[in-house]
Amino acid sequence: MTISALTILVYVLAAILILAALFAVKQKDLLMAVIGTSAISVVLSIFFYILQAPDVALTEAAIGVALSTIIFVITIKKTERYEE
Amino acid sequence: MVYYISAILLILIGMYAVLTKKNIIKIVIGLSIIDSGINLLLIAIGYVKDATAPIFSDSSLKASGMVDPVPQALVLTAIVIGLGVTSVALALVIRLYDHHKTLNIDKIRKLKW
Amino acid sequence: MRKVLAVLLLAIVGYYMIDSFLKIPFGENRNTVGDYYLNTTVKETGSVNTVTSIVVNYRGFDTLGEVTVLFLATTGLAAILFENKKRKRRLQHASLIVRVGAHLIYPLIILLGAYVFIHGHLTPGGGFQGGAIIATGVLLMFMSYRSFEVSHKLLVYFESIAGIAFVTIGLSGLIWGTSFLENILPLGIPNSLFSAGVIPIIYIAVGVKVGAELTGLLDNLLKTIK
Amino acid sequence: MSLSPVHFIAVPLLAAFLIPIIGRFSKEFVKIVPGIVFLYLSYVAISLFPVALNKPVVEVIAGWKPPFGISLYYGPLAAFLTSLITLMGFVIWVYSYKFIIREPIEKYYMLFMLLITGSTGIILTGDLFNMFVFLEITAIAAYSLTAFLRDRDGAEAAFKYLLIGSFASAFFLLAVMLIYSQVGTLNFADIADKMNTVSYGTKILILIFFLVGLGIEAEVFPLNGWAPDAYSQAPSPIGAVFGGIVVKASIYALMRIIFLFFNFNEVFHFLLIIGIITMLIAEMSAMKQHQIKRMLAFSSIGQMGLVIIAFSVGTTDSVQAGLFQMFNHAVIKAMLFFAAGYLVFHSGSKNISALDGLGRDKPVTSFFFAIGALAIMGLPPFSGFWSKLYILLSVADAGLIAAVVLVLTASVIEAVYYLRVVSRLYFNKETASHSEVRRTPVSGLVAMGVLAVVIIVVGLYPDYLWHMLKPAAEELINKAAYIGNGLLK
Repeated sequence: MTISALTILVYVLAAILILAALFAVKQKDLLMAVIGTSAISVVLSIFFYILQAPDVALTEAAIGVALSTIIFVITIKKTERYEE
Repeated sequence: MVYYISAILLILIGMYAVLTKKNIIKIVIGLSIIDSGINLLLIAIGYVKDATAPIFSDSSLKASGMVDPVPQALVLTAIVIGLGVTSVALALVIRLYDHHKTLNIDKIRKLKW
Repeated sequence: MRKVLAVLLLAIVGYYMIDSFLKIPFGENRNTVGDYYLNTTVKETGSVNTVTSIVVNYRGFDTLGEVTVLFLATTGLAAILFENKKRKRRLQHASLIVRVGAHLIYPLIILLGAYVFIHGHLTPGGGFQGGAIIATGVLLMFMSYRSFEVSHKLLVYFESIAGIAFVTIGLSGLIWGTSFLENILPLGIPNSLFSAGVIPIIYIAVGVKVGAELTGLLDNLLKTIK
Repeated sequence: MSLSPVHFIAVPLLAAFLIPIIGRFSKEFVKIVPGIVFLYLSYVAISLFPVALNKPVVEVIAGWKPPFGISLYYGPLAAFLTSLITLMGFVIWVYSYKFIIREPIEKYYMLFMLLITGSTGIILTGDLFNMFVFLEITAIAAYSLTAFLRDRDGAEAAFKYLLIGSFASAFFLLAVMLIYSQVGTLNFADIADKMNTVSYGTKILILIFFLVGLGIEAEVFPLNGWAPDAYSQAPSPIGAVFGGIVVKASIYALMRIIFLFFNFNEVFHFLLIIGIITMLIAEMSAMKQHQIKRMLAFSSIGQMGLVIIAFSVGTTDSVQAGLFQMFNHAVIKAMLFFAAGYLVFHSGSKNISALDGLGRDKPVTSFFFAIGALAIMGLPPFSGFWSKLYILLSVADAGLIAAVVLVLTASVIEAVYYLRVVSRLYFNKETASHSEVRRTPVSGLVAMGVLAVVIIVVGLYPDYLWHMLKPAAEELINKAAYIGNGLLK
């Protein structure tokens, strides 16, 4: 199997995805954790594009990256920012 | 294959967060990570190698060389449903914070399981 | 203790998931109902975007349910956060550059959203994506102008009328056709804007509804007192 | 426009979307809308009933033939359950009419209507993913209504429910995904037709995912931790909806999937054991409760265990008995929640100990509670007696004597804790001062009265209903007929 640039990109993105998920779970600062989930959505969106699902990629970008993150941020603003 | 593995890892990380974290916002974050993992898994199942997106924007495209469109339609629905659940969950978080002034589930949980 | 238990449980779940899902061959064409849709979408629905034709037409009932879920989420959120007194949003004034920039971009974002849902049957995207884009546009204005308000009355009307339109289109299929949500309009020429029968109309209704709902949801959240 | 099963979904959705506009003009009219809707749907249900008994109606949506489009399967079983749900919906609406006085009333009725519509959808749909969508509609409405009173415990109960519910929907979706990857279709009949090509190991995994995903809503042990809190913190009419409607829909979904997709002998013992454990643990927990609504919730779980036992025997008689028990439980438990709602309201406390002597102060409400309690225990003149008897007979017929003994034991426990409450109502001296002599509103009394009449009439003439359930039970068991009808062959 020849290794193409795309394959390398996918592996790098997968690593970023898992790291972002771990970051989101481990981070004590909730705002940073939410940025972690937002990063997950960005990577997923790229994945969906690579997997030939542009409709889903667009949805994930609009809903996962933007709206869902914003709702989290507003909630954190209405409550508290740091995990004990 | 890497898609399957990363999707399953996402689901497991999300479940780990839901099961062990004390902070309720963290738990909701965990739920949304589970959702993401499931969506990725479903899209990966529908993928066909060297196929194109299921849109006939060009007359040269053939139906036989396209990825399965059904999982994409399902994921579209699942993403929106996930947003709905997340927003209700966060509304509950705000309500809980109102009453308890804390996000720590140990201090909140008076009701027995 | 709790962590050990969780890891143990997840190890079991993970083992079985990997065991079962890795057996599914990746990137292979398996005979599914998807093939049927791919082969017939242009002929039967007039939509060149197969995902759209599935979402709105073949599995349109799911979409009606999905719109309902979002409707429920907004209603539920409003019920949970219901306060007798509404406060103003308490955000800081954004800087001049942000305000001017937002004002310039805002109409463009709304336009993009509308474009995305009107062209749902031709290009990637559709009602949900378009509606979400519109909501982000409004959010931008919320954040840059403290006094920017969207009329609550207007949102309610948009949301309700779009929802009623969706169900009415469905019922008209039952009246003039044979079944709920059936296409009753001519299919037109594929790949042109006025084609695909009721698909664009439904997607416009969905786009307006989702846009209004998400805007209302954000407005509600932002106005909740701390 | 002729009547068709799709009205069960389309009409309430139309009404729910209309409510915000109506609410701008008249708040009073909003309260009447759900009543009109349920009255109309009851009419649809009753007129379609004979049609479904004759031949199952397969209603295609958007004009696509079954494996490709979504279709609704309206057979005898669905006809029975939708009639039950819409009629119960109407009665619960009557009760809510004066009970819910807290703003936002408009939103309450929207959520209430959609909660019931979601359950109807679960029962009608013939498509796996569509069922997921309806499950989510039901779930989100249920979370919001649990927290509707916006008090501390309500928000906690709702959050707990949401957590467990999200896990459930994740597992359900995983199961849907596995099935789709194996057989490439989402239509129930089509999946059932192709299920024998799936390997044994994968089948087991799918079964486990479904059991986790649906068992949570169906309150199967050990996934029912959310139920007592949600039942007791939600407004009383919603408790009745949970116990009378939502759980029934979930049990239906679980049973439909198990009967259709799996070779029944493989899961028979497993289900029976789950049913027995669920029943025994729930009844024992109910003994220990101090709050009346929590007690009712545990009793509800116990009854569901009984229904699962009946289904797991898998003969026509036992399934028929299980359906009969579902009907009785829906009616009786709704009545108990109605009565408990006003008893709690009058005594000013959720505790059982505060009910002392209420039988003299509030004779009518207490009387209804007593009828409900006697009926659910399975005492002769009431409807609950017959379904329990039929279940015991059918289980004994299958030679499961141990199960019979355990069901009887559970019944004794049940009798003890219900009689304890009834005796407190009538024979204890009044300790707390519930001096505020407010009357139970007419709408509440009418709702309870109607249910009491149903309980007594069915108790006196059980045969009529019993015979009506036979085709429904046969539909659930006969897999080949479902596949044939479902694919329009």
